[in-house]
Amino acid sequence: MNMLLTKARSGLLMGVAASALVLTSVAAHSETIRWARVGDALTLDPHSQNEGPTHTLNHHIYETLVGRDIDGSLTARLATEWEISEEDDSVWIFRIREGVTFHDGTPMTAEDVVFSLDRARTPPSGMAALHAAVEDVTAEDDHTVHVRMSGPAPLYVQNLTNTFIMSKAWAEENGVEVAPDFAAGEEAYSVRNTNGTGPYRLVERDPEVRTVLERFDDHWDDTPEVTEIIYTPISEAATRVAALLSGEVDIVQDVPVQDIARLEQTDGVIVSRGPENRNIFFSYDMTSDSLASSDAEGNPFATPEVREAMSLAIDRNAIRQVVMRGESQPSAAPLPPFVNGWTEEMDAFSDPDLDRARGLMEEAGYGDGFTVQLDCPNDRYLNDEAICQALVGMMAQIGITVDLNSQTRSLHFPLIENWETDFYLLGWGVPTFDSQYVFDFLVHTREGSYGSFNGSRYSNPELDEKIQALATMTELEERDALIAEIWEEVMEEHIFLNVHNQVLAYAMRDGINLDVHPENQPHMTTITFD
Amino acid sequence: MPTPLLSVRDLVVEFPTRRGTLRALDHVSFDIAEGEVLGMVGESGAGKSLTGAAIIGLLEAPGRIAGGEVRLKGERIDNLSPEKMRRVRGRRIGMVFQDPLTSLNPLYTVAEQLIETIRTHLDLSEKDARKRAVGLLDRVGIPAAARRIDDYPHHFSGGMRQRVVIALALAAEPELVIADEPTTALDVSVQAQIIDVLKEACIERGASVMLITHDMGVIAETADRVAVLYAGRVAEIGPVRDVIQAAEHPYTSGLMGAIPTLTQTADRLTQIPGSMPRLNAIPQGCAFNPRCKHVFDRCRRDRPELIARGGGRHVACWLFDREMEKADV
Amino acid sequence: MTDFTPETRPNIFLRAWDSDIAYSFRRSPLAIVAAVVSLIIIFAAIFAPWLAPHDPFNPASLNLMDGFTPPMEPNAFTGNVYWLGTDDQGRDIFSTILYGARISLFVGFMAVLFAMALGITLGLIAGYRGGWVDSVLMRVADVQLTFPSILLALLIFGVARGFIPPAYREAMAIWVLIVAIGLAEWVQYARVVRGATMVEKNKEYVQAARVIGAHPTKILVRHILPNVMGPVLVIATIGLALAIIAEATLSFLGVGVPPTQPSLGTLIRIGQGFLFSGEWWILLFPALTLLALALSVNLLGDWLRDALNPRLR
Amino acid sequence: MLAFILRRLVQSVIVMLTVALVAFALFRFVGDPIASMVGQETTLAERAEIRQALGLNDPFPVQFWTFLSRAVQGDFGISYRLQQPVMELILSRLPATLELALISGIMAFLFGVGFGVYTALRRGNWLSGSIMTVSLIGVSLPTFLIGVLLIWVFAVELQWLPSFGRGETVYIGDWWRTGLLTPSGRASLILPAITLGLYQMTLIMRLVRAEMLEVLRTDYIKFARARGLSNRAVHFGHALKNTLVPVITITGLQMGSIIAFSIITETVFQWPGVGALFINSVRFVDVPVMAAYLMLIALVFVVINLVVDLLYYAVDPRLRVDRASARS
Repeated sequence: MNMLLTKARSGLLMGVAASALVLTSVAAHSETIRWARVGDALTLDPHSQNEGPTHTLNHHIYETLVGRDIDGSLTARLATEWEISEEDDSVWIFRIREGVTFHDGTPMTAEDVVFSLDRARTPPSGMAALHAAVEDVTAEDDHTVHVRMSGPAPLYVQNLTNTFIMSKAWAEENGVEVAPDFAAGEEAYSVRNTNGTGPYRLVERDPEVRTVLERFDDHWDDTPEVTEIIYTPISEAATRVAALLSGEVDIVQDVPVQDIARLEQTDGVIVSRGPENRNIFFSYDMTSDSLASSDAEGNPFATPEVREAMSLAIDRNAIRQVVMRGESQPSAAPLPPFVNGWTEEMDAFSDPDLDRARGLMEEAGYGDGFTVQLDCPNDRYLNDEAICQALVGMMAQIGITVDLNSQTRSLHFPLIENWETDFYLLGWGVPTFDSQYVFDFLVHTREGSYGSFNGSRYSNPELDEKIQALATMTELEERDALIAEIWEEVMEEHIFLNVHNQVLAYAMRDGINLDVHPENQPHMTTITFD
Repeated sequence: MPTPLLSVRDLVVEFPTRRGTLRALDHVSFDIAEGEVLGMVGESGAGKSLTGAAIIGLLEAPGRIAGGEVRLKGERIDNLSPEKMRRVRGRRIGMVFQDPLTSLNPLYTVAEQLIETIRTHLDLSEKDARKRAVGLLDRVGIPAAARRIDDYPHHFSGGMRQRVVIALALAAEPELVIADEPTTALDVSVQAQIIDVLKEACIERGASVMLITHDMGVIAETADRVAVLYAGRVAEIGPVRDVIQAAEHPYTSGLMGAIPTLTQTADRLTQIPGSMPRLNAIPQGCAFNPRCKHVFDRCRRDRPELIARGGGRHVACWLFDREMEKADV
Repeated sequence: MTDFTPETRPNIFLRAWDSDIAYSFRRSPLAIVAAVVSLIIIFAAIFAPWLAPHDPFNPASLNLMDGFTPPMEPNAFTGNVYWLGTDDQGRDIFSTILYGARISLFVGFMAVLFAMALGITLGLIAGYRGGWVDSVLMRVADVQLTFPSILLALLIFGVARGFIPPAYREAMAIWVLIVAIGLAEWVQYARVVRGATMVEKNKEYVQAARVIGAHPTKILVRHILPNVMGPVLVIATIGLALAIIAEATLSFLGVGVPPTQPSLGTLIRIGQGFLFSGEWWILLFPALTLLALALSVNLLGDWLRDALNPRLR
Repeated sequence: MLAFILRRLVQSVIVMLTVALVAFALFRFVGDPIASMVGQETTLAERAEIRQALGLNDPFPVQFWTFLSRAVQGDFGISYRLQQPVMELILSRLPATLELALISGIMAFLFGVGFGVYTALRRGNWLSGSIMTVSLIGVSLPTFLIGVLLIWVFAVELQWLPSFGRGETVYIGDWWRTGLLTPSGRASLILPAITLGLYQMTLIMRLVRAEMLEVLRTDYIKFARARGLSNRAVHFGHALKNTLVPVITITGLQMGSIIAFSIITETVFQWPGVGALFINSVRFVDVPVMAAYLMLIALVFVVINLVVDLLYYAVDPRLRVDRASARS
């Protein structure tokens, strides 16, 4: 039994065509795409991990009921129509596409959808949180599925863009009826083997080395131009860019911002860029009596004047200009423009006003400044460490001496989770494209499933009530008004010191057309060649 | 007079250093006849070993021969190309070093080292070379040679190792063997045996020996003639018996005085005051003049050449310059 | 011991100048160049606060808009000119190199001192005591020698992070580095010292001192230590270069000094990101400085090794 | 001999246990694996549940015992990150690292010995002086920078060699995947092998030179010359062989640092070996992989030590009689 590859072999046998040789020049209309990004998908199991790169790769093998288009709107994939039941506003009805087959040739039915949604919402599935409000899922007929929610859930369909549909029979056959468990102690079959309905079939899977996909000819949708995908993670930024420059890969997904301009000027390389659904902000402990890492009397961050002074001291345009090399969208609002609830005026910010900021510091009783530690990840967001460094300089202008503690993500995020940081950097994407997602995790008081990334310890029962109300409101206009109300309060309080929205850039061989996907999930099916 | 086997004439060896050039051997001349054992004595630093090294062409850098010549059977060997000189070493001149413990490569068996040497110089098959090697070991008195030949050096005692070294020096039937203090590092109990082995093995093969030592006792028992070196110069040279019994050079007599013999009592042990000058501080004139009891003006001015005294004796001392005597009187 | 010092003691400098070491030094142009280069860098590092035109470690003095200024060209926004340009934070590269070299050298020197102190102590103990103490210590040294030093440093760093409260981490980072690098390098010293101790302890004068009842520590320090200073010095020289490079490597692996106070290694790690983007000066100048420093220290070590080895003179 | 090997094995077990204990104790400080394992939507309660299920809340001795009792059966658990059995993961990556380490080790040894011998025999000439100085560059720049510079020159500017990966690989037997049998595999190996081997080469070269100079001054070399042996025989038959005895030991022990530096080389060149696996695991706090990797390192140490000792034994006849006195 060969666990490593899905390919048969004996004795001494050639591996599949490797990342082609440097020396061979690439034909302009090659249909193979060699695609590199910083990290690999963690697993090929469709429900195990709720993580960007994992979803991105899986989107080529598996499909979801609804998809997310480049402009953020929903598209029909395996569901052709979806609506809230007229009889019961807590039931979602999905019409399942007919004539869809899995890669093993079996047809996809409502049974498979029910099975997949159940699997996705059952721990240890990583997707469970997105389906927490689901009561049960039933197949009404071969191509209709009902999802009953615990109450009205007008936005539930937004949560489905990364929930993949798998074959029930295949899962049962291979003993993967539930998502793989970290603690299980053995590998699940679905981690390195797949059976989806997607446009590509898995040919070879060597985690963190290379993954090869080939076009699935019985796919229901338009035939994509790309016939083969060779996916290679390259963790070092310089090496990744070098691989593109030397012609060893065709598309590089995680392009360091400083290299964008240079790549654009390079013959044979083009860069495609666009806004990402992710904003970067600082936040701080607003409620503790004193700060662990500060010499200040009391908690300066609890003083509104200090928070305002900080927002006046940060020079977002300079960060964009220098740190991000122009590749970001400075904004005061902690949510990307794609998201429901975003308004232009939230985004607006004034130029830094150091005099006023110093005045406010004086007013707050911190005229002589104070020291505090800033916790920052150094391997999570675009130039995260450099952004923090820049902030250190800007805060120094108003007397705040910031000690920078930058470290790897696995050390950084627990600080927020455990309330061990006074001042931190965080990036937040909004996969549901709705403000409620931001409120739930970042604004609501930490309790139950709420507020897990609320590192500011902000707690406002009045606001909490409003946030909870959002979940079940079906009247969209009313709901939007409430969202605006909440935002006004949040912005007023300066809970977040937002920096910018990230801009994504994909660099590729000239002749390839690929647009940036706001969730950083490029689909090779959308590639066209000149 | 027949051509001597080895003839050294006016040999000068110099070491350039940052404080000027040091002359370690200064016009050293002597001969060794065929079948003869020449003893070479002197204090450490007098240039005994250096003479040996210069003859065999193994002066260590930056030392170099700066003058004079060395002839082996009338043929100059001091200016041979390195490759030609290499073929002289081992083949025509064998060498035995002081310390048998470090003279043998610890990583090779005795057989390997012997056969390697034999086959370097003689056109023999591996098998014949081995046979010869066993014979050699047997000859130098190693019991059960055929068996022990495959042992490593560390399996042998010091005395045994020196026998192996002698066998190695004799492996290619050299005409001359230079033995540089072959017994100094050994137990007193085996010293005499080693000297016997060396002498007998050489005589048997008709090889001449240049025996370097500071031990006059060994010289007295072994050598035919003796050369006394002082500060890189030959002080006196002559038949052993004559030199020992009637040393002419004041240094030699001092040196002889340092040998205790049965007939001498302790109070007659004469010590030479002072010590040999360092090479960078050799006085003008006779090198021995600051220590000499008989020193006079000329000794401080001119360097004495070797003066023939008849009976094969030579001495470098103004006391024996007849003209001088006349002039001075 | 002092009885043997020569009666003549005129000018100590004259005697030093006349010594064999000094002579061999004067005769080696490479050693002279290396010494001059290292001295310049060390001097510049020590006096960085006075020599550097800017204080790159003071965030308040930085203007982000000065970032990415090419060498000797005015900045597009601010018009400021910097000799060697600026980095991504608007720090003057020249000043940052001086300050960075200061940190690198500090880490290097302290790590070497730490390794030296540990290695010499353990080596003396192992060599002098012998027996099981020796066996255990040398076994540990064996393990240490094979266990990859970077890995060790990485783990020590991880542990320290766990033990040190977050508020002190930034300040402690440099000391953790020193301990981590030092711990990885002590074995060499221990081996040399142990060997020498085993030889020396049986010599008559040490035995004599022991008989008079001199305290072992005194014997070790007065009699044995001076004999091993030569080789120890050689190891230390090369160890210094090694420590500076190790610090750079750890920085690449994401552990090291905070980026607001970069060492040479951190500067190179940062500059490496700009290799393809055209800002060559951010990488080039720190890398050249590190190369010059490490190379000249290594060359000095080489020369010292040959000069102190009497048999090679 | 048997007693020696037995003693060594016992020592090895102790070393492995110590490494396991130390390594395991250290992991608790590397970070929180849960943060990397779950999505941002996961609630705190769910995180706590996973932590409990993974046994991360157990007392340290319990965790260690569980780890150890499984490890002796070759079961290192499942990678938190890649959800594959750790043993299988490491075995699949090991050939890449071993090939890289082996090739760069051989390169370092050959060039190191060659240059070392040359510079020792030609002490003072300009070429050996240059070799000595230039080789120092290998230890005067951090490995990662050398790697990146090599990529820049040979992959991007000249386009002679690949910048990343192993190229085409073929299987030998069931699991050994080699890049040595394909042209692209060999081409891919060159830059990483140089990067990894440069440092070792410099060390070996200096060691060989120093040892050779010592050996050339010994009596047995003088005596070998006096016997009229050719320079070739003296230099290579006698001097080199004696030089190599200590060199082999130290080179062998240095294999450990080859593996350590392979962490960096593999990261720079995206070489799919255990070093890159380890670094990724550290970033992700993938404790099972980290533990297994360190055990592997310890095992490599133990094996290398044993091999070096045996080699020493084979090369130096003196040890065959009396090991104890020779090991000072």
